[in-house]
Amino acid sequence: MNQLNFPIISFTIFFPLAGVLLLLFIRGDKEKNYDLMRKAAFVISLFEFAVSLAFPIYFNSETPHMQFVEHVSWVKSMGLSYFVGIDGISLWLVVLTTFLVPLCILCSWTYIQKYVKAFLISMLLLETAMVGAFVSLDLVIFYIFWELMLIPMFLLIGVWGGPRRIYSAVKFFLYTAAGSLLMFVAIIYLYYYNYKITGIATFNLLELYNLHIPISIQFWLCMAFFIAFAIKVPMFPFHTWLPDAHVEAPAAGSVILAAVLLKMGTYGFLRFAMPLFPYASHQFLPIIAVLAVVGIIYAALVAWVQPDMKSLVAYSSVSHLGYVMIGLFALNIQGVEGGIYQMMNHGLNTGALFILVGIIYERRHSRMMEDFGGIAKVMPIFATFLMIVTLASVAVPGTNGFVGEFMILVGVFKTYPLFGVFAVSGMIFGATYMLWMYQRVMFGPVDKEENKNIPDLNLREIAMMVPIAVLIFVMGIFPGYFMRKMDASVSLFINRFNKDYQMYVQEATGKNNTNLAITNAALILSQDRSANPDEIKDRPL
Amino acid sequence: MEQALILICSIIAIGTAVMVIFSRNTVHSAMWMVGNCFIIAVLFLLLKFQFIAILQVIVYAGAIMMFIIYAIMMLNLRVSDDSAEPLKNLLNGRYLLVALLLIGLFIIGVGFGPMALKGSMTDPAMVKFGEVELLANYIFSEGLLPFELVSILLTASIVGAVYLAKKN
Amino acid sequence: MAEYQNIYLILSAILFTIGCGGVITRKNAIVVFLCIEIMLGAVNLAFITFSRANSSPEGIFMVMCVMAVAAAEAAVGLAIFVLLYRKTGSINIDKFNLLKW
Amino acid sequence: MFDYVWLIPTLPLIGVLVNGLFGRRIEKANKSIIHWIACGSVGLAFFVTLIIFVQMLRLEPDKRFYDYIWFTWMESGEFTVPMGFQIDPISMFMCMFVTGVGFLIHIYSIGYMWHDEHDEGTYFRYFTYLNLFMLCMITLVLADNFLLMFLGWEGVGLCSYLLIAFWFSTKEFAIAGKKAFITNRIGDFFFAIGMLLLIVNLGKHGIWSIKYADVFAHVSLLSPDLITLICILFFLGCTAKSAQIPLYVWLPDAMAGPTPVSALIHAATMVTAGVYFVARCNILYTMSPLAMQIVAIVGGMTAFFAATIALTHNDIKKVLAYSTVSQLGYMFMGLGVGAFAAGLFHVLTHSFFKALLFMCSGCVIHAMSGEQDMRYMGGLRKKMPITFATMVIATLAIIGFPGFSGFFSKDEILWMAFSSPSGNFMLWLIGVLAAAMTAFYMFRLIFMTFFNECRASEEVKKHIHEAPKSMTVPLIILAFLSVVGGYIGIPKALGGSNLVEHFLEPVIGFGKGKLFQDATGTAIMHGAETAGHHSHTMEYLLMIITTLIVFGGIFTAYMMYMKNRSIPEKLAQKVPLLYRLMLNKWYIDELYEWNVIKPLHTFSIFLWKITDTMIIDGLVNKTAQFFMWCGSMLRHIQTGYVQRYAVTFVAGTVAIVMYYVFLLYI
Amino acid sequence: METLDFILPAMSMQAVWPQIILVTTALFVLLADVFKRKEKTASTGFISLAGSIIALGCLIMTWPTSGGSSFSGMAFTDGFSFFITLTVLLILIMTIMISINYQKFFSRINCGEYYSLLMFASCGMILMAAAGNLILLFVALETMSVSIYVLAAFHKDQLRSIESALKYFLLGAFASGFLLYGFALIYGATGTLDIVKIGKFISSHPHILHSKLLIAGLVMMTVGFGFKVSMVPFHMWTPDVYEGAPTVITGFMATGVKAAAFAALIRVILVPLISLKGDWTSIMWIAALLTMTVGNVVALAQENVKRMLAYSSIAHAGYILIGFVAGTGLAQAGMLFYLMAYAFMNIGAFGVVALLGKEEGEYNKISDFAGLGFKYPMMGVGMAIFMFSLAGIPPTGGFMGKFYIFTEGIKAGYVWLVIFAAINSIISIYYYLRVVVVMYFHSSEGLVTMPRPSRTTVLALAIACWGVILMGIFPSYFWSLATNCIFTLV
Repeated sequence: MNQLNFPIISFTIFFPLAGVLLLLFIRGDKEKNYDLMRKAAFVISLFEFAVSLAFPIYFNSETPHMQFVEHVSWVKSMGLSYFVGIDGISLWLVVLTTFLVPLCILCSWTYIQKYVKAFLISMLLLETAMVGAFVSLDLVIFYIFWELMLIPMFLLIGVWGGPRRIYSAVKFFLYTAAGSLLMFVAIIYLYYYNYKITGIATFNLLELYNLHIPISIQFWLCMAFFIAFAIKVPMFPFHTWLPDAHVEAPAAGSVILAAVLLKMGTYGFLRFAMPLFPYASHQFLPIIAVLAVVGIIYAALVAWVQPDMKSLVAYSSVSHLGYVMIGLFALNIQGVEGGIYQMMNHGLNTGALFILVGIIYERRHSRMMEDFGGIAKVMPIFATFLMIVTLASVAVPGTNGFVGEFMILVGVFKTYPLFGVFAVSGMIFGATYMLWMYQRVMFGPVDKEENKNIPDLNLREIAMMVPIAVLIFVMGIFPGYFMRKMDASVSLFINRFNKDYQMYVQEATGKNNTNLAITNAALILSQDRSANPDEIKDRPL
Repeated sequence: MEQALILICSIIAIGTAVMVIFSRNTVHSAMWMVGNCFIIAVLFLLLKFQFIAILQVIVYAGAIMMFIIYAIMMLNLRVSDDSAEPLKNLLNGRYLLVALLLIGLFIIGVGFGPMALKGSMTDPAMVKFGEVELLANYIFSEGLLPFELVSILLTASIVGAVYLAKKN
Repeated sequence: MAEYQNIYLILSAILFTIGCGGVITRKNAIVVFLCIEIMLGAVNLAFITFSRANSSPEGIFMVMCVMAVAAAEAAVGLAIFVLLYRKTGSINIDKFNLLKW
Repeated sequence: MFDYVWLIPTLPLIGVLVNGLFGRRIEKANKSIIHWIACGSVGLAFFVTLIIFVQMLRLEPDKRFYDYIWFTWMESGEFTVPMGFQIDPISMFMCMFVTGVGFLIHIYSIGYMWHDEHDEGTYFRYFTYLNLFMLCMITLVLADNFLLMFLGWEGVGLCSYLLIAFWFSTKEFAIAGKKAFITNRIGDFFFAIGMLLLIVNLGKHGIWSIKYADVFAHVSLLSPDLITLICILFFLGCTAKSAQIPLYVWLPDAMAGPTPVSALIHAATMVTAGVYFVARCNILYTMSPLAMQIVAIVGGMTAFFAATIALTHNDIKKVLAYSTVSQLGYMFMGLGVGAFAAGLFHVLTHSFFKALLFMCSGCVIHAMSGEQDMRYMGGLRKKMPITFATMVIATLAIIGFPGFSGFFSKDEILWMAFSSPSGNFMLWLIGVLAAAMTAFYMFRLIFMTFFNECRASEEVKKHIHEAPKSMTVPLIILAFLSVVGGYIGIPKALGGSNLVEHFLEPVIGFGKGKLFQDATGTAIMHGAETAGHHSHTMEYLLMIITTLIVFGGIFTAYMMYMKNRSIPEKLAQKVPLLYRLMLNKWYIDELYEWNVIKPLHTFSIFLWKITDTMIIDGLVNKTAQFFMWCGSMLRHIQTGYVQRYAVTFVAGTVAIVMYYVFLLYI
Repeated sequence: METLDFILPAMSMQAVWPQIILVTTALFVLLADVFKRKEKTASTGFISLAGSIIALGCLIMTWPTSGGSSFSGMAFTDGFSFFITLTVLLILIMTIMISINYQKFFSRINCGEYYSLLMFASCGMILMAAAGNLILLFVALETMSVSIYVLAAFHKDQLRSIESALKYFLLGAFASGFLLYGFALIYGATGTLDIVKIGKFISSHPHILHSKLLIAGLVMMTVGFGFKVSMVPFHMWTPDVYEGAPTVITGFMATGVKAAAFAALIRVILVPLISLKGDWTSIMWIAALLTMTVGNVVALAQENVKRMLAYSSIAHAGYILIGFVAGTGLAQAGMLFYLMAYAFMNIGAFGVVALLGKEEGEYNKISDFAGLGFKYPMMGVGMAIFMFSLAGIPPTGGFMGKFYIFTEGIKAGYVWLVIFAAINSIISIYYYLRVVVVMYFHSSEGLVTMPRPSRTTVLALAIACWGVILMGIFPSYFWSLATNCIFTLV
């Protein structure tokens, strides 16, 4: 369904690329062109945001189905198609992405002084990839955007990053790619399996949803998807790339990384891993839940003792994403909607935190908390914004963070009260580390000479913080507007999940051999070799 | 009689080949090689391929080997290095490896298995075969393309060799 | 005569292996090349045998081509050896390991 | 008919927005506009409340319920949370004094903060926070559901944090603020769990609502054990907000904030939220005798325990803070024994006199140029007559001097503690002892501050003066209320009609039996009724005993701090251990510090340095290094000797040949 | 006595027009070189370029619509050979274009021999892919090899170059021996050297499958071709030769030789000997695994770009071998696709390396690239694209190639192999990224400078870049080309 009769999604995806082309025509090696380029990129991204506002405006909350759909065959013989669409799950994530990119360009206005053109191009390229990944409904297209995201991000960290930027950038790239390549194999296997069963060559996600996958295969495929997404999220034992990447990345990079890239992981779970493999997801649920809860508490504790503001915020991301994960895996409407909402919140809040840390880093060239103290006195406006964002981050009611967290907790309590109790404890730890940071940085006497004359936020910085601050409250007070749009899609997701799961359960109990899953999978992995490969060979093109 | 001849030739062929390897003197190696070429030509003759046997002698022994010997002389490489100690190296792992290869080849059937033959060597109809005209017929019909390509190959090699060998 | 063809084949295998052995043991580039020629000779023998056995002229033609190739290789190879010798005064292949790892 | 109720929270909100967004400019232009906006908004809110209150009084008691749903706040699937305000006696009761006392304190603040010499504490910021606090508090009391209440609940905690750390340049203040927030958060953790359990378990029965009305109407669906659990969790939440054992630790430290803040937040309003909430959930609590018991015992313990600490403290505000803790303990004790109305009544009177006490102490501190240690005060009676007078009134009220407001409310609680079926003698005894101590330390405070000679430095002495009008007027009003406030709730035994109880009856409603007919509840209801049947004689007797003991406390204070001022020191030397324990607040803070925070901090560092950096990240890096190592090892296969390559080549061939040998013959 | 009556074969010259043009040009260039006036002009290069382009045009004009053969089955005129010819010609054209710049650093390159040898080699490659007969295949292979032996030694005053030629020559001739022996054994088993007839013979004589000669022949051929495609353990020459040879030639070798060798592998082993698949696949399985693992793992430890790319080319051979293991028609198409993508990206990568030079020398160390990404943005972007493509990051041809290969691998049931390939890809990302890291993340010391490249080279790199991107974004065109070509494979 495309209610606009205009390829608006494609426009949104590729408009930044057009911007890249435009930027290419500006001589990048001249200092005097820097501002022009920044302005151009900013206008482009702002326009992009404006365009993307069409999604929520024209979105039909009644239907759970994909909207603004575009479906063009891409590689017919492989069943690849350029298939994009938006539903309640991806709607806000797309808007979040387009919302944050102009802010990122703004926040690096003076921060980025070298290779400005390359930076802006990276940003716009990243935007394309991010939007693309959120709207893709074809597994390969998704994978392409998913991987494409890595490149600009890698450059952002590596070129404009801190002292250990190379290590971090490479680690980021490798770690993420490591997971996703296994997922890639799983995608292909899924395609192959679908083809074997139905005879239709397709990577169309919506069609693959209907595929009945034997439990034993599901486990392996699910595992591959899970690891890829878990790394991206990042879930507890796979998180170590994140602090490194965040600490070294420039502010804009951190913002995008935290606000959007991490969402790819959780979004991936929701869009791909769970609906495709309901039974396996369900079986993995305890593990995921435990990891999520461990992540919430563990990351919070580790965040607490970080000396570096950025790594503190980075670890807090791990903790927050733990919430999202456990919400999604509560597998009920509150949990999932809360999870999605929390994704947006986290994007907004942590993004803002990184912007703010970037602002102060730009002024003081340090992020160590011990170098600060009493900043609230010299930078009252900064202090106000940081306070607002901190509060949103620790989920004080009235801010967006609370709504998401609470919905998640409702969902989790519905399913797993015990995990819920542990998850709630994140409330305390969250407050502990965030306020600890706030107190150490903002409060106390201004005892360092170099801190005494830090200028407060300028108009540009205020301009980028105000929308965030407003949204924090708007989303905290009027979450209904946002959630209503998700309702139908999430319900569909839950219903389909439960239905499929029941089906598989019947199958499993019928066969009564769930424990043999691994053996079966091993068999399946090897069985096809004996089969005649020509069966699948010459199919008409 | 023929069998004996074949066997003797074979032994000589093996012997010369071994001597190529085990001669410390490069020139000697080359000379043994010439011998080897000759004996192979003899074997060709035993298979009733007179033309190719002659070709073997002319091209291999005559041209290529002379070329090589000329090169050896030019490079003044009389005595080779120590690597050609005949018996000392015989139990060298590398020889064992080669022996293994040979045994393996034999086991998987080279020279021992039944062969799928269209004709046999005693087939009277085939006696005539081996004549130059049949070969010529082949070369100028089916084998035209490779034949032409050989000319390109030779051109390339000459061009290359000249380039490499010429001084600036 | 049919029973003899296996002798030819065995001989060809043996010669091939001897050539092989030479290649992997001798240090002198020219001798190594000679050993390769032994291998080619062995292959020629096999071709000829099969040609006779299959009574097809392809084998013979192949042998001719191999000879041409051998000649071409000899030309290029010796040119390389000469070049090397000019450069280093040696054609001991163990002396050349600038390129490694 | 109360559709304009949204005005009450909106008015302070406007204040917040205007002052918060444009305050800096306004302040530069004309400082007084700030407080006009702030006070005006709160005053108007009070006015609106008053109108509603009066309107409500005109209604039948049964019809005094009105739920105004402004808009839907959260909705997800079947679960919706409205942004709704409930007008009923209890919320209006609270709202009245919250806005009223709040308004007075706003006015008082004008004088107090006008000449604030801390340069980081800007005027507009202060009033923004104060208005924000009003907003949150109003939301808390007016909310028609648990979650919205929780918004206010956390909001006031936040404001408390902001205001405690108002003078953030002093590190201790900032830390105190943080401590307050985190302690509150710990309480909220339990509170949230309770709330979530309630939601989910009601949800199992198809009730996807956490509106009070819905919850209370269907509470009988839940198992008693669950209710007990929920109640205890809620109460744990309340212990943080209302500074009860074990989470009271933040309140004394909270005195770091400006004194009006202490008056408003840490005495009059915010800390009473817990009491309000338990009273609001009386239906839940009455279903769980165990929870009630716990509330009562914790309340009693706190009342006593805090009083002991207050005995030795020298900081004027800390003494008041501990007295607050103690008084809150009273309230909970009252609630715990089923005297919800009495508890709320004490909330009301306490708000008057405690606000007054703090404001007076604020005047004193103001006069003493910021000095808070009573050892350096004294003799202020002459110089600050109004302050002195009002402070004495407040003191008399807090110690329960007959005729003052505290007397009636406290007495009611003590009586219920004694007579109600869930109460007992021990509770009463604890209460009475605490009352005695209260009398002692309050008069110690009065004596040390206002009597004898002035011990301040000459420099300070010069500046001692009576507070400006904007400060004294609220004092006088509150003093008046402290006296007469109690008369609306004179117990029946003393010939009164206990208006408070009557007013609150529809909500504290098991008497009506309308909302609630559970067996447990009925039992308690009966108990409460039987309590009523205790003889008045007994009540009089206990009243007299209490009063006498209070007099004893005053007398002891007089002896020790007026007559013979060496006694305290001697006493301290005699029982040094006890003295030190009390002086150091029983080392509770240190206990928390060393047993909870430090180990956790160490553990966190362990997690970071060892688990995260060494093990998890180490594993990642080791994997990468492993491949690198493999690479650097394997590359050495490439020796550069062409012959070795040929050997490998042959070896590969042999391997393949051998594979076929294997395949064909074995 | 029979008379000699030549039955001239049905010579559809369609099969050989490009080759004829190439050879003619080569000879012309040799002549032109003699009469060249000025030493410095790049006339020879441009003449060869013109010739190659004409050859390409000719090829496209003679686009085959169906499978067929000419010269009595000696050369195929099917889509398969068309595709490989196309690839090889593109490689040749790009190589020549890059050489025109490269000769700034190595004036020796600017001679007729160089270009004529390039064209002879290409001619050999093309005929290798088109060969319908093992004789032609062998001669073509040797034509290619001999030319490349010389080209590898083209920096004849550099010992490294000569050493690489020596190694390549000795091992190459050695491997030819094995290959030839394999041919002989196949010939013995089937009685013919004609590929089609071999296939027919095998299918009409099922018992031949048990012929040990056939198996022995297969083994030897595998070894021989394995050498050319640098399959582990026959890969040892690759890094050394790639490192020592002139950079442009390395690019040519890494792509052209590989394409031709894989084409021959498909032609000779996969098509006629498909019935023997069961046995050899497990060997190839292991070989593919080893090939990519060794290639990738050792590449991690390399400091020299060329050497690193050499190992990477080994690794890529491993990936392509998955298609070989899978063996289906689509897998072969995947291999073709991959070869073309690989040609673009590898020529591009080596082309970029060749841009950096000084008088009679090159900058080969990865560290030499420090900071060049921003110093020379176009070059940097190009190199980054090639690197990402080699690493298989979308949207590049490298990714799509992997995608097809992996898909076919999985379809054929080799899930584990594909998983290992994926793991290998992860490893490979590291060293490809290293180049990008060095280019963009390190600051340039200003030591390495890039002279302004000539237009042709820029054009070549642009073509390569476009090829890589185009194959990534619009793969369907190339893909259908490859599949069509495979389905006309006789």
